[in-house]
Amino acid sequence: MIPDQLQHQIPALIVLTPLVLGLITALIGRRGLGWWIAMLASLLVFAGSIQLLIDVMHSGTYTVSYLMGNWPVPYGIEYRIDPLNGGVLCTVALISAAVTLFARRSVASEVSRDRLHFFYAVWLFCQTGLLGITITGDAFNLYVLLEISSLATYTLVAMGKGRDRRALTAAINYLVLGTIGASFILLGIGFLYMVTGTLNMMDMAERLDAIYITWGTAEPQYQKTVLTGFAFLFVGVSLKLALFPLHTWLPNAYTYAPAAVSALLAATATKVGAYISIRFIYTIVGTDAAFRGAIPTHVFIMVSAGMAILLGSYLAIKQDNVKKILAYSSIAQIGYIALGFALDNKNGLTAAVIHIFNHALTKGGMFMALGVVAYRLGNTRLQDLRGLGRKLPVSMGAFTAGGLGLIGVPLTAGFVSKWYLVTGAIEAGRYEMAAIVLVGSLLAVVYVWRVVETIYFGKRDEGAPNVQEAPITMLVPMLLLIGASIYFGVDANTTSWIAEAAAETLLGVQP
Amino acid sequence: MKDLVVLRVVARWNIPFMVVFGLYVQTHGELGPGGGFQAGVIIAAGFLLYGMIFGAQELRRIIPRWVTDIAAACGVLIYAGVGFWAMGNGYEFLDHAALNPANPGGAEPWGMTLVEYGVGLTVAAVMITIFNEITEGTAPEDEPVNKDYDNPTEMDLPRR
Amino acid sequence: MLDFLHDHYNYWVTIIIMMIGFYAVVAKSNLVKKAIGLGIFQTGIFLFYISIGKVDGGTAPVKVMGEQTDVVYSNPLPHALILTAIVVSVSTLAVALAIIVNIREKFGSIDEHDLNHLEAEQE
Amino acid sequence: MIPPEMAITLALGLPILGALLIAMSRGVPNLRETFTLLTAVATFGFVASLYPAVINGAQPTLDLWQVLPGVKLSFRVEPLGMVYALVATLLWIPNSLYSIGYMRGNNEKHQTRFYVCFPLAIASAVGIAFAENLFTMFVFYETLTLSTFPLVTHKGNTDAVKSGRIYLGILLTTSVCFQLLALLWIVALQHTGGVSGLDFASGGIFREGLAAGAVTPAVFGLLFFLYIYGIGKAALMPVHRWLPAAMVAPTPVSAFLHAVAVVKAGVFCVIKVTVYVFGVETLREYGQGGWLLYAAGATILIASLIAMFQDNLKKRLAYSTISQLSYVVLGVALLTPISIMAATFHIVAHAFGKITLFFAAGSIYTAAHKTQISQLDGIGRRMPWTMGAFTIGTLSMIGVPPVVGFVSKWFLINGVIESGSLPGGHFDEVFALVVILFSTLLNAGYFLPIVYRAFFRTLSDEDLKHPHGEAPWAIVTALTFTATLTLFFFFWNQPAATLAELVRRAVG
Repeated sequence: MIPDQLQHQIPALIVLTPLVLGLITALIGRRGLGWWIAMLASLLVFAGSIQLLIDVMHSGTYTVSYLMGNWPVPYGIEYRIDPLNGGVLCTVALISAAVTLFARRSVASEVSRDRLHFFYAVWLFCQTGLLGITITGDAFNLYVLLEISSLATYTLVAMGKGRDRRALTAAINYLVLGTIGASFILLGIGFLYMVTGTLNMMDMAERLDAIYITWGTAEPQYQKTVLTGFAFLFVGVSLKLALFPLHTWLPNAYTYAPAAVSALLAATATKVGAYISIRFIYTIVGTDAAFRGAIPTHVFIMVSAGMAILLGSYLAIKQDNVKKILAYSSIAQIGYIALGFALDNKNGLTAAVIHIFNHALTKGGMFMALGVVAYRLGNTRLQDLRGLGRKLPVSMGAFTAGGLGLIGVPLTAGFVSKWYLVTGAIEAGRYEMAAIVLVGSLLAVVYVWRVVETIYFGKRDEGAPNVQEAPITMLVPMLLLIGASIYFGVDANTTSWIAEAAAETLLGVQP
Repeated sequence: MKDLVVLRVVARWNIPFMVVFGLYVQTHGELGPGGGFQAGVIIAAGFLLYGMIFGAQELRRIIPRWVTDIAAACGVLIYAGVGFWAMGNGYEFLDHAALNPANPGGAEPWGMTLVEYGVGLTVAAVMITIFNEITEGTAPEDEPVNKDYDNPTEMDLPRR
Repeated sequence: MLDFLHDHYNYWVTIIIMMIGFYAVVAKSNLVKKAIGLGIFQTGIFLFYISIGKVDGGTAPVKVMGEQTDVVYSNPLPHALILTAIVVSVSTLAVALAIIVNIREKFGSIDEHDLNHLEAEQE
Repeated sequence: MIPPEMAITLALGLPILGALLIAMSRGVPNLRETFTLLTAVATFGFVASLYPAVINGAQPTLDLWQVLPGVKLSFRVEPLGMVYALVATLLWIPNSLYSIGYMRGNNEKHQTRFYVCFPLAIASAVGIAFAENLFTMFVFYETLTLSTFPLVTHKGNTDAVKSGRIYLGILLTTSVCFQLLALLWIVALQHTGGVSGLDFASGGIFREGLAAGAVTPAVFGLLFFLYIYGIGKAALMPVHRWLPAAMVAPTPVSAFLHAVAVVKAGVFCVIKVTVYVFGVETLREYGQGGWLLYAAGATILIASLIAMFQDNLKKRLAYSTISQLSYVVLGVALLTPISIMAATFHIVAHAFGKITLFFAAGSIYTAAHKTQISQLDGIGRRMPWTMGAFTIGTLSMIGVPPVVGFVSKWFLINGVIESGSLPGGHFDEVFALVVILFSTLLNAGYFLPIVYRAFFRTLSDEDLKHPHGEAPWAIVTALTFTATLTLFFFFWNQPAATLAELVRRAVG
């Protein structure tokens, strides 16, 4: 179907397409062309990433590798795809495509006309970065792409200034914390490079394994260096991932960004952060050093994750802006992902990987539903949503369905994640974490139901503006994501197949 | 600042040398120390010096914003173009052997040179763009860019 | 003890510079100063990278012409990496400044205390 | 004859299809209500068509699809599930008729939403009844909660919303925190060989695991505890609060969902997990029934005492339901084949009686707009059909002979006598007997005064100024039908008795 030649180039093309088309957008994107180019890029990338994931899953070794410039492995930059990043890649590409379709009307109402081409150029750079982080097999390349995506993100968040000037302060806060996080990652990579002399992730992992053998005997200082590097890396990534208590940048950034940006960020940016965490802990440093070295990192992660789940949900309950409710809910959901990979068993990891995907679908769709509200009402305060269930039946229905997914009602994608997560927690003997996850879903009931009650049982104010359902280009991607989040709850075979394959590769179990 | 004759004269003398030195670093870059990034910064520094002395408006007159926009994008496109050329010919992205299949080793400097020119162009253009972004609308064009430190504005005062 | 300090002086310098930058980020309320602090913070890391590329007795990694075969070169890779990191750092600074300029336009201040105050009023 | 797989598919799918048709025919009430009735009759027909196969010992199965690797959405029709499915779908027919009369008589709003949610709840109930494994049961358990939520909050006012919160809060909390936890624990045990699988199996799934030491008796007991309280719909105290709260719903909802579908789903699940997951023998062997006996006994007595002091008719019925449900749980706790049979039979008996009582309450509300017991003086003369039916229902609740309630109590007492080796010895049996007998007195104590008021007191002056007759014909027909069933079933309870007997064999 696809020529072999082209198929071979897909890993490079996935990153290059949005990059080059982004530049072209910046050049000729005026006159409304920007969106069309962005849409084209997103669709191409999506098609490519699906093809790539299929290649990976059927490759036998579960890996596809691409050498940039044909430089041999430890010297050049390698793009290396296994089930883990193949899955995350597809998630990012799917969400990007859907949100780009959504963005057209939504962004046009929030960003001034003469900046639109700039918006879509940055939008594509953001995608470049996120896709690149996911796909690359080179630690330093990862840092660079992380910064590309972060810089694009800061700019995108700041573009919410047209609607609310607080977007700017949110953006600068995010920038300061994000840069510190990225610097920590850079420093951590430096330490690992110092020990291993390589930047290729697989090569680094192999050399570290060799070094670990000498631990405690010949050169104990390696241990300290590796652990220091890992500590820097982990803290840096946790900032990007918004793992509690390093989440403070997130609520405002999500709340005041343009609706489409919130949807994209909530669904992809933190997920990619989770991916980096998993990659560094499991593939590179190894759980022996990370969890059972000098520092029991997994205990820290579990405590953080537990706090994130409980406090994130609690704070979500207290908010009056629905976007902020979802933002705090994201913090809680990140807790689930972090908990999954801290459990260090197959079910836990599967839960983390599958929740990256499932939560991206759910939260992306819900932020889109709020985008419709913002598009029609101009804001997303809870009190203004009263009685909207009759005015915007489709969007609010989608929001409710997404809310059920957040709670983890059976036959939604969220339930599948929880299924694996709690099973993993019980298998690991962490009954308290299992309990926290379940209590977390109850707190989710409270904050979701608060909105649902307002939507369906509230009375619209006298003289409130008459609103009607959003245009079709906004509804289709929203329904697509919410529909997918239900579909993958009803039939989770594909997602769990990929996630389990990812978990097995990470744990070194032969499939 | 353009009324300060010393600055003006020194700048006028320096700027051509800076640009030429930038070009030297650029052309020398593929095998020795140097390359597109350094060259781009040096060349841009020449223009920025001009902008600082004669005002941002003046800089934008000689290099309009659309020029830097296009230059920045073109630079990256040159870079990517070299890569795509290799891809189109069945090589990996940026495999310079594609430029001269008969002698892959010999093609390396050619590829690097092309790529470095792209980098240089982009870096220079982006540096100027950043300067433009920051100065635009903040400093009225007829006032000097520097502050009057004897009469600090509210912004300059130290905070409690 | 002195040996320990001396042998690892590059780390000490790195740490000191990073902490100076970090202090500015945390303690200064002026956003431009915060941005400068970030720059200093990152510079510390750049120095760290460059220092780990140094090989004892190595020369600059430029190919020595002639017959010599026992030349020890310093590792050029960290320099190349840091070049990229500097670009990133400059871009970050540029984005930060652009946002700060916008903040100044919209809020009329770039002081964090003022901004918090203004935001609380808007609530 | 319809192939069994097809019948199961239709029994599940038809209500959903019906809901779609009802939703599409909004604005045309007659068409909408025709669809409702047709769906009800047809669904019952398909469920009933499975009956011959089941009593002949067959257990038709249907695998829908695999949701997760190793976790299937699948169905198996066994006698216990058949009992529940038959009761639920049979009573849906009079209830639909009744709903039409009630909703029209009271000019309720959002009638389409009401008629759409009803069949969805029925589909969930059938799903629970036929579930082949714990996962399927949990899924439909939750969909039942969610599909009934709009029914409970139907009025949409502050009261309804508040009650809706309690309803959803308690049912979700228990099911997520306890039932889901236990379910996932069992899944985790499955990986280590602690249980033989998620499918319901005769004698339970823990036998080998316990024998091999892969599960400790403590974990086994804990899981049983989690399951019993995780099934909040069984309204075992202290997780019963949702039931009185849900009485804010329109009466057809209370009648059907809170006398039949939802609460019976709860006790049905309790019986099902006891018999097919934990295993009666296994539970007895490891001495896990004792606490449940006391919990159920306490619930019966406390709920009856509370019911005595309720003036609101529906509230009194609600507390009576809580107490009656615990008879079923008590039957389970006795852990003998005959007591399980009694529990199964009581699901049927109580459903017929209680739905009649609720119908009567709604009938009084529709015709006389009265909700309090103290207002009912002399109403029996104005509404003889309603109050006659009410009396029959009352007798069934108390367990007086010519009514079906007597039969289940009879079996229950038999069960107590048969269970010679309860963990705590004789004291437990004496306690169970005392509870049954004393609660019978209490039942009489809070029901008979209503009957007395209705028939033997005279109308107040205030009432004489507001003359009214019987409720609309649809309501009267429905409640007469169920009252007749309650009476009739005492003499001819062949289907239920046969199925209950099959359940008894599965246990023993």
